[in-house]
Amino acid sequence: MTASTLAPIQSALHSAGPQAASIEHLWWVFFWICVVVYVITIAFFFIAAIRGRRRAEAVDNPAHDRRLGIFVSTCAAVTIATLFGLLFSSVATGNAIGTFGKNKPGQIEIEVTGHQWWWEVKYPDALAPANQITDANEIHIPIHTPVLLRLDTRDVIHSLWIPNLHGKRDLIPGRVNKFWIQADRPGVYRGQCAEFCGYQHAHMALTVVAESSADFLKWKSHMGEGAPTPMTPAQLRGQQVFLSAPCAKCHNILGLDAYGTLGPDLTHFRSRPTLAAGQLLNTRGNLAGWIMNAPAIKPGTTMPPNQLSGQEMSDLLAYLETLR
Amino acid sequence: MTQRVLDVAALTEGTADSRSLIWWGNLAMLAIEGTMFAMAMATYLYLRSTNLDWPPSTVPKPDLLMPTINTVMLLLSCIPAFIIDRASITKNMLPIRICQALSIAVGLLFLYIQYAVMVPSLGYKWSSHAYGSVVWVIIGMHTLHMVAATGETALLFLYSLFKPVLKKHLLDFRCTAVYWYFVALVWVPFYFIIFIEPWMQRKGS
Amino acid sequence: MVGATRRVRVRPQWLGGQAILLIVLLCAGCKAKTPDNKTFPFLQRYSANPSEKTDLVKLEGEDGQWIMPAKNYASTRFSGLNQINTGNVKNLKVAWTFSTGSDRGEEAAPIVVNNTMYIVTPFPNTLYALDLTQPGAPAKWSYKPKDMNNSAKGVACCDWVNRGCVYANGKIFFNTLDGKTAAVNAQTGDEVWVSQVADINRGESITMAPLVVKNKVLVGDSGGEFGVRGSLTALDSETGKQVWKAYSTGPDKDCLIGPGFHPFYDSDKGQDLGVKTWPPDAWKIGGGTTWGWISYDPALDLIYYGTGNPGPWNPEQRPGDNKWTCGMFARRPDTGEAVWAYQWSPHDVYDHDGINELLLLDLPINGQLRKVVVRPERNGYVYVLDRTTGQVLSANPFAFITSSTGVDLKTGRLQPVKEKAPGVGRVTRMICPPAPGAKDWEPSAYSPVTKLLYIPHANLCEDAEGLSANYIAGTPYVGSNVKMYAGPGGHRGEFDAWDPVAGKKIWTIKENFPLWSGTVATAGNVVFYGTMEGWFKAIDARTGQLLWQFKCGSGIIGQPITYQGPDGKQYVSILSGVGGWAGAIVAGQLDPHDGTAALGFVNAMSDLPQATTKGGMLYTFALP
Amino acid sequence: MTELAVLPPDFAKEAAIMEKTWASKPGVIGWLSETGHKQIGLRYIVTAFLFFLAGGIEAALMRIQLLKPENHFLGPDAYNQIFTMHGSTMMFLFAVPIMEGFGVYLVPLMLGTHNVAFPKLNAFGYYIYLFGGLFLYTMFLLHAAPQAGWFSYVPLAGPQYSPGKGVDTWAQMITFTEVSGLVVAVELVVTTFKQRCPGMSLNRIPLFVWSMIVVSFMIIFAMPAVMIASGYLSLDRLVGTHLYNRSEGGDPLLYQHMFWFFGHPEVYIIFIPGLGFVSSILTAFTGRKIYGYTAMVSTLVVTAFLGFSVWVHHMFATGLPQLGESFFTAASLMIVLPTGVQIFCWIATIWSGRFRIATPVMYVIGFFLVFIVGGLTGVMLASIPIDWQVHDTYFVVAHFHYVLIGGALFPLFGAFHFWFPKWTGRMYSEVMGQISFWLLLIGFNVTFFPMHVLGLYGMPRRVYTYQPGMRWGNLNVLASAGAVFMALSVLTMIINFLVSRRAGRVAGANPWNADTLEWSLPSPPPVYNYLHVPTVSGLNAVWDAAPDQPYVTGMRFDRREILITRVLDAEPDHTEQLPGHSPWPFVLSCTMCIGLWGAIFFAWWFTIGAVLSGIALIGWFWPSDRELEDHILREKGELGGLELGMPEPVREEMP
Amino acid sequence: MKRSLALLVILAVVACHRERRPLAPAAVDSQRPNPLRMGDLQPGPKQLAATGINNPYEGNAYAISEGQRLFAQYNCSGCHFHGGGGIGPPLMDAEWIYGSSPVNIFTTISEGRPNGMPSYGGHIPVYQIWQLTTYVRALGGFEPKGATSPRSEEMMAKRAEEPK
Repeated sequence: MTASTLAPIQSALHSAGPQAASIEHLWWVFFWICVVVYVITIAFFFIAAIRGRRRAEAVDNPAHDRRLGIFVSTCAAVTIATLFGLLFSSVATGNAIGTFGKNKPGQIEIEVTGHQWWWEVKYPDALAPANQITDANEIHIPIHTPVLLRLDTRDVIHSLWIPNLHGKRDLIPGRVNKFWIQADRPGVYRGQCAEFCGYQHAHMALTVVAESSADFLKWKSHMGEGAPTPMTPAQLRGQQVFLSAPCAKCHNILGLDAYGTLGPDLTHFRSRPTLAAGQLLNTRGNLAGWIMNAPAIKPGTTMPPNQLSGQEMSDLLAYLETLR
Repeated sequence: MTQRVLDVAALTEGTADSRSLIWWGNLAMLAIEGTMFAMAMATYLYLRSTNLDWPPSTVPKPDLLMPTINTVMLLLSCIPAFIIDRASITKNMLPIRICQALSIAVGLLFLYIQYAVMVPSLGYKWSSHAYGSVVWVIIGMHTLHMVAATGETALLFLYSLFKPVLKKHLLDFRCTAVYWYFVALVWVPFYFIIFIEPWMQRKGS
Repeated sequence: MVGATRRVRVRPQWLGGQAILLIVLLCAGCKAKTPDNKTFPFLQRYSANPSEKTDLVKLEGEDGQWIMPAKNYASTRFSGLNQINTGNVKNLKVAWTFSTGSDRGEEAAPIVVNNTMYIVTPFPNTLYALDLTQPGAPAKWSYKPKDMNNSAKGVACCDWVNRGCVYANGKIFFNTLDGKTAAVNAQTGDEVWVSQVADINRGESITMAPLVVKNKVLVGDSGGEFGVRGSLTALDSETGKQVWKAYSTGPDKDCLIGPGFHPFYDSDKGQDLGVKTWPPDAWKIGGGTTWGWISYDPALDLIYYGTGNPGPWNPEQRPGDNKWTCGMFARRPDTGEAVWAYQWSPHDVYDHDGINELLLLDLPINGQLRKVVVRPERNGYVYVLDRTTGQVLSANPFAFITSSTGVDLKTGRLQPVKEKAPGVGRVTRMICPPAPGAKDWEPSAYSPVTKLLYIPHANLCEDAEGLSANYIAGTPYVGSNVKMYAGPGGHRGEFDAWDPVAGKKIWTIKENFPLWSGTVATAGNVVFYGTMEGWFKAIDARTGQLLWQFKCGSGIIGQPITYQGPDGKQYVSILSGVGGWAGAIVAGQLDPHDGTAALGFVNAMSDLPQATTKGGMLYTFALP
Repeated sequence: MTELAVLPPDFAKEAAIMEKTWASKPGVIGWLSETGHKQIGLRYIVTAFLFFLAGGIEAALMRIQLLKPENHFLGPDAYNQIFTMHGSTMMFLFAVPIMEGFGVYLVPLMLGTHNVAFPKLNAFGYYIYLFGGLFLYTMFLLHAAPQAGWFSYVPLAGPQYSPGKGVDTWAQMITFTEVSGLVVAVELVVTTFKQRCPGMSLNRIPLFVWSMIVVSFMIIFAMPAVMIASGYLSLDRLVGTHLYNRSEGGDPLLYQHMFWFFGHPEVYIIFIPGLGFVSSILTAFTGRKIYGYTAMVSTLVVTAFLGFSVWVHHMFATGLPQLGESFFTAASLMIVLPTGVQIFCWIATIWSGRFRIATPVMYVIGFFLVFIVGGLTGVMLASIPIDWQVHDTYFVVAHFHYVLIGGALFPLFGAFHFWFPKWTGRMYSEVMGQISFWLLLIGFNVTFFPMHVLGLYGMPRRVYTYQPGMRWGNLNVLASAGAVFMALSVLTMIINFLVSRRAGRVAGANPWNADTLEWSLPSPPPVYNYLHVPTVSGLNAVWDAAPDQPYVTGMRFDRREILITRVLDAEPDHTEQLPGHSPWPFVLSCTMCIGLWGAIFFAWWFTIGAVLSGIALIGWFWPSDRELEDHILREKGELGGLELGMPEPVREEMP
Repeated sequence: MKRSLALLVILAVVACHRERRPLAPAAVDSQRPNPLRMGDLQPGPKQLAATGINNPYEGNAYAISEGQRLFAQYNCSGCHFHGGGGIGPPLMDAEWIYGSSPVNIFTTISEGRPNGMPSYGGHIPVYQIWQLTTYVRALGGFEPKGATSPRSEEMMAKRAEEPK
């Protein structure tokens, strides 16, 4: 029923790109230093406690305090040194990540727009706007290529987080945040909204498909094509159902008289692995259930329940099957 | 066994000067309110920095005459406040009463000019844009303080007319005077924000 | 769509036969003084090419008649009549009036042909023929288009207006709001044919006055706020059948762009720019409607018309130049083939429809007489283009502009101010000119006597914010919140006299309300226009001095005309009846509490209901 | 210094007069007119603890919901309300007020004075806090709870995305609790600076009092920020201002800046009193003064200063300019240093002290084990790149629970046990105390340690559910299991206290042989605290007291007279009379409720409430005739000291 | 005591209704009501209104907010703007061409009206029409003020000096 089996790894400790890798590296540096600090401090504490337990009388004289003073100042000095070390490594990593991607060739620009509760993904083309590609809840990127994400939102603050590739960056109304990612290993990575954004904050996921440049270009040119013309009578009837039912009020299908902008673009949506922003596997059964009564699956969603007869539903599904 | 004691019977009871509790409480309250005004100021500066068009180009250049008169008048009202402050130490009631009456008059006149002349001619409301919001918030906050300062002075004035004036009341006079300084001085930066800035080179144009 | 006609006899008691009428008409025609063409050299261009001098060309040149809203193919709105002049205009009196029975905006120009005046009312677009030979000009007949679709009112962005009818070949042609073009027998009021051109279920409607060129009725559509795909249709004037249809967006073959297409600027050259300059499929709902004015140059055999705004208003949904919206085409009237095109505002972000009137003049530019087209454009510039090539010769601002810094004459491109572009989720303030532009559809006039262009226009600015627009066929597709208000100075209207050669303003009259009425210039050196309070004014064409004014029953947003009556006297007519986009607050009884109402115009017009009330009435004036 | 040849007289008569002077009044009105600091302090503590239990129940509900993936126990609507209530309750209705309660209760005792500086204000603060909390919970029960999270980010909390009255309620609750926090801060500052007993110069102030001073100053400068932030939110929601509306020129980030300018110091406001508890407990249980008193005090002050310069590290993911961010990283890292120095000083103290073990100390051990983990994860969060990964994930949830539970709750529970005998006069059950400690320690770590891993494995916070196959299931089960232990721990502690309050061993004045002044009083302390204002001659007042430590005489017993001393050296300066019972604080808080709650529904209620509050304030300040006469007589010098048969004291300067 | 309890119950009922958030409306949870009579005049004795269906979301803050969203997304605002009208009539004044009762407004949205109002019935779900109805009623000032929000995250449409 759910996207369990296909759910890819979503973890900050399984980096697949240079940024996530350097953060992961930094994290382990911090982790081990902190472990050492913790162990030493607690050891001091327990040694002190055991010594204190054994004492019959508290020691409180200037000479003793001077020795304690040496202990405390040494510890403080070591702390300062450690902190400076950490600060340096952190700032160095931050700078490396921050300047990443600038002046590198082969950049790709993607606009990611947050909606309650799904992601709109656009591949704009400033020179030839006709080549713009619109997708939803998945980002395809070629590997070894810096990708510039422009993050914007249509409603509340969201936060894009693909832990295997990078940390998170907020999508804030009225300001477009720029954000570089890069994948070095082909694969499918899961991302999720990380800023509380309302009822379905829990179900606002997306997948990142990192693939070779050739595959990416193939995908891109496929996405640029309009939806295929329906062939069978059922598909044709389904197309009519799509146009006359509420569907076309919100959804866009290239090549069809449906230009809705409220919901995800459906031109090739059957090629996406999941439905409902990562909540459901993109299977025919799930799709039928989703169309029938989306709010029951995802309370608060803007996708309304639809009252379709069995025939209409099967026709519609037959048509939607073609949108690959 | 002997017991040593510290006898304090000779100490005075109560004081009208800065050693008293109320004086300190008053200062702490001013610190809090000063922080709030600072936050309002910070809001203004922050929004100024994030807006390309500030004040919005639809904001008319305000009329300066009455607001300036009002501001100068408010600043001058620190003089009676100062006289109240000083005269309270010696409990010289005549100047206190005169200056209190003066302060009340200035307070009421300031509020009148503010709301009968200045606010109606602003040309925007709190709901017009964020600039309007922040200006109205500032004016509103200051008005609350002005009302409080005037009301407090009026209350003390009336009270002292009918009831005996004690040391604790002298302290109240002084604290009110300090509060008056605060309310008057805190208006100055806001005067510059609201009335002078739109006349300067606008951001974004 | 030709159906049975239904003639409505307004005066069943009418006794005289048609023959009598004809005689009277002929006599009147004889009496009519035709102006001496030598006085007005620009009119001689037709004589230069006598083969082109069709019946219509002859008629449009006659100053006693007024056969098309723009007066002539060159759209000068200049009448050679000079009975009414600066000296006697102060004596002007109402000669007769006629109620249209409509309470919506009267934007139409009456036309006068053969001693009959024809007026089209707003929806339901009744056509009245008024007999000018009778005292008080009683109605001869009226024609009510059948099966008018009431729902069309739901797709008319800016009141249910109609901008007039046109006469040709014994027929009156006009468009109806629900997307039809009707041809009616000018004599009898019998329906000749009705042709469905636009589909309201796609948000299309028609408000413009058609133009007949070489037996083709040119019809443009409205609906730039409804995500329509704009087009210009040529119908056969005899049958109503479509001859050609040129879309404003889409592939070259839909735009009738072929090998004969030679735009002047490089940015307009290339294949299928109507597709490539749009995001995928966006051109299909991209606007570029053609609801404005068409001009025709018989010598060059080119028609000129402008295209409207790209849809939606929110520019972020349509990156690219959005060709061929907010521009103009020069086309061959026979085939519709495009000869050149130019975009006033590539990637328009303010709804600056490029549909205003195009005045075809021959002007000395840099000492050389050139065939130009003069266009006071919504974006605030008076353009002078070479009408043979499409080259911009000059573009000078006639209004207060913050949205652009000028027009680069090298590339022909408008230089927009980035900070003033409205974005989604951000209110941009002080955008001047606003959505209706420095000057909307209300046409200007050119007097060859004074060599000045008379531009009625608005002085407004706006705050605007983009919103993401959702397309549902038949519903608005705008994506913008707008609030307009008066521009610098606080007055909302201006009437300018403009020297198109020097490119500068000669004088200006300030008006309280935006000017939404057209204007007419006469050889008597009088210029007429109306205001939204209802004042109909006569101005000295040279000095701008107010010579005479009359307060009409309702605000004026119509187009004045002047003609010679059968009695040989010069008359001036104007339809009063407030409405349109600017007057929607009165016509639609809108609520001024909502500043964004009527696309933001209500914010600027909240005091209009106190200044005028609605009701359509035709006023005709004459000297006593 | 006069040496009296005889033992002090029997003070029974004076005590009786004092009892009468300071006594609470009977009846409901008497209860509502109460202005005694111990009463009010206890009310704070009990009320805050009840809110803590409510917050705990909410936490338990969340843990049940997260027990398994795609659970349908709570829907998103209920879950969002509950986690918002949990966070708001714990931060605003529990953590800060309970620390303030301790401050109100203990500070005057530790300073050797009779009451706080402004007793009526103190009572007012309590009612306004109580009403704020009750209002929030009333609305919760009416299904109108806020559901935008405890930090209510706009625009989600704005008028468009949070319809209904929930967020208005939240914002108003903030105003109420912050007003309460501010008045407590003001009176604690003034009390500490002006009412210390003679001899308690600045360098002899107990560390707990220092921590409360530092906290009070932080409150004075931090809480106005959140009041402004929530006030703007209210205005945006109620009257249509645009302060956070990006399209009209406002900025959602403005809210975040102002909220965190308060929000980060808030964390220190919560755990700095905890540090004070630790110092108090460790002093008692090591039998020596805290090593490095000056260092301890100065690090507290430094922490307070640094606390105001790190707010941006809550906003690293918003995409601010890099250079600025680096500064905040540095500041956030450097804040570790003062806290670290304190920890080292404590270790040094234990090292050289005679370390005794009892439940309070166990909690201090728990504090060390837990809080240091929180501090170190805080170091990680200060690093921008790491923060990008773990911000707003369960890692952060784990981090701040380690900091707040470790830094505040463990010391607080220690403090409960430590001062329990002082409040009740009886000892708690040591066995039960130990059991509840171990349950808490184990339960806490089982609950929250896995959350670190969950965060790193990609689980964002505030999700009402998660999907199977995300590898989060088992760890969530573990976390939920740990919550059971924590619940049991709190239950054990409550039972322990309820039973021991009646049946515990009688404790005596100073069961721990602790050092601060309150331990010189009987348990529980009399209503007037000190019959004679004491004097001190060292940092550890009780330990350093001479057998014949002087006390202050010459003050009145029949009036609520207190001794005002000088700020630095605590020399006696003058005396002042404190007001007694007054119903006006209660009345004023009621009128403020009318104004501020009413404003949520109808703007004019604000004006009505303001006018009523003005009337209440006049009533508040209007002196009674008796008070007036008293003053007049005293000023004329006609009212002498009471003739109580005391030996005629001689004025003597303090050494 | 009893009185305060009763007060609390009333409060609860009022507030609960305002704050109810039907996040998952059942697919068939509301039916389309019969249209109301458009005029007041009836031949013969007056019959009672036939419809038994009331607006399920009357006074509900969430429904008003959802209605506001839908009002923009289904392009109602394209004609009616923020209630001031334009292509369609204003929705914030006292004049209601086709009646202002919830069922009237529901019918207007669902069945359309002859002068240009499109019929949304069948194109959008019934519960959304009710949400729109509630929002439109709020624009007209018929819904309790406590349930409506004073602004959205967009340009302020209303002028502050006007209470509407």
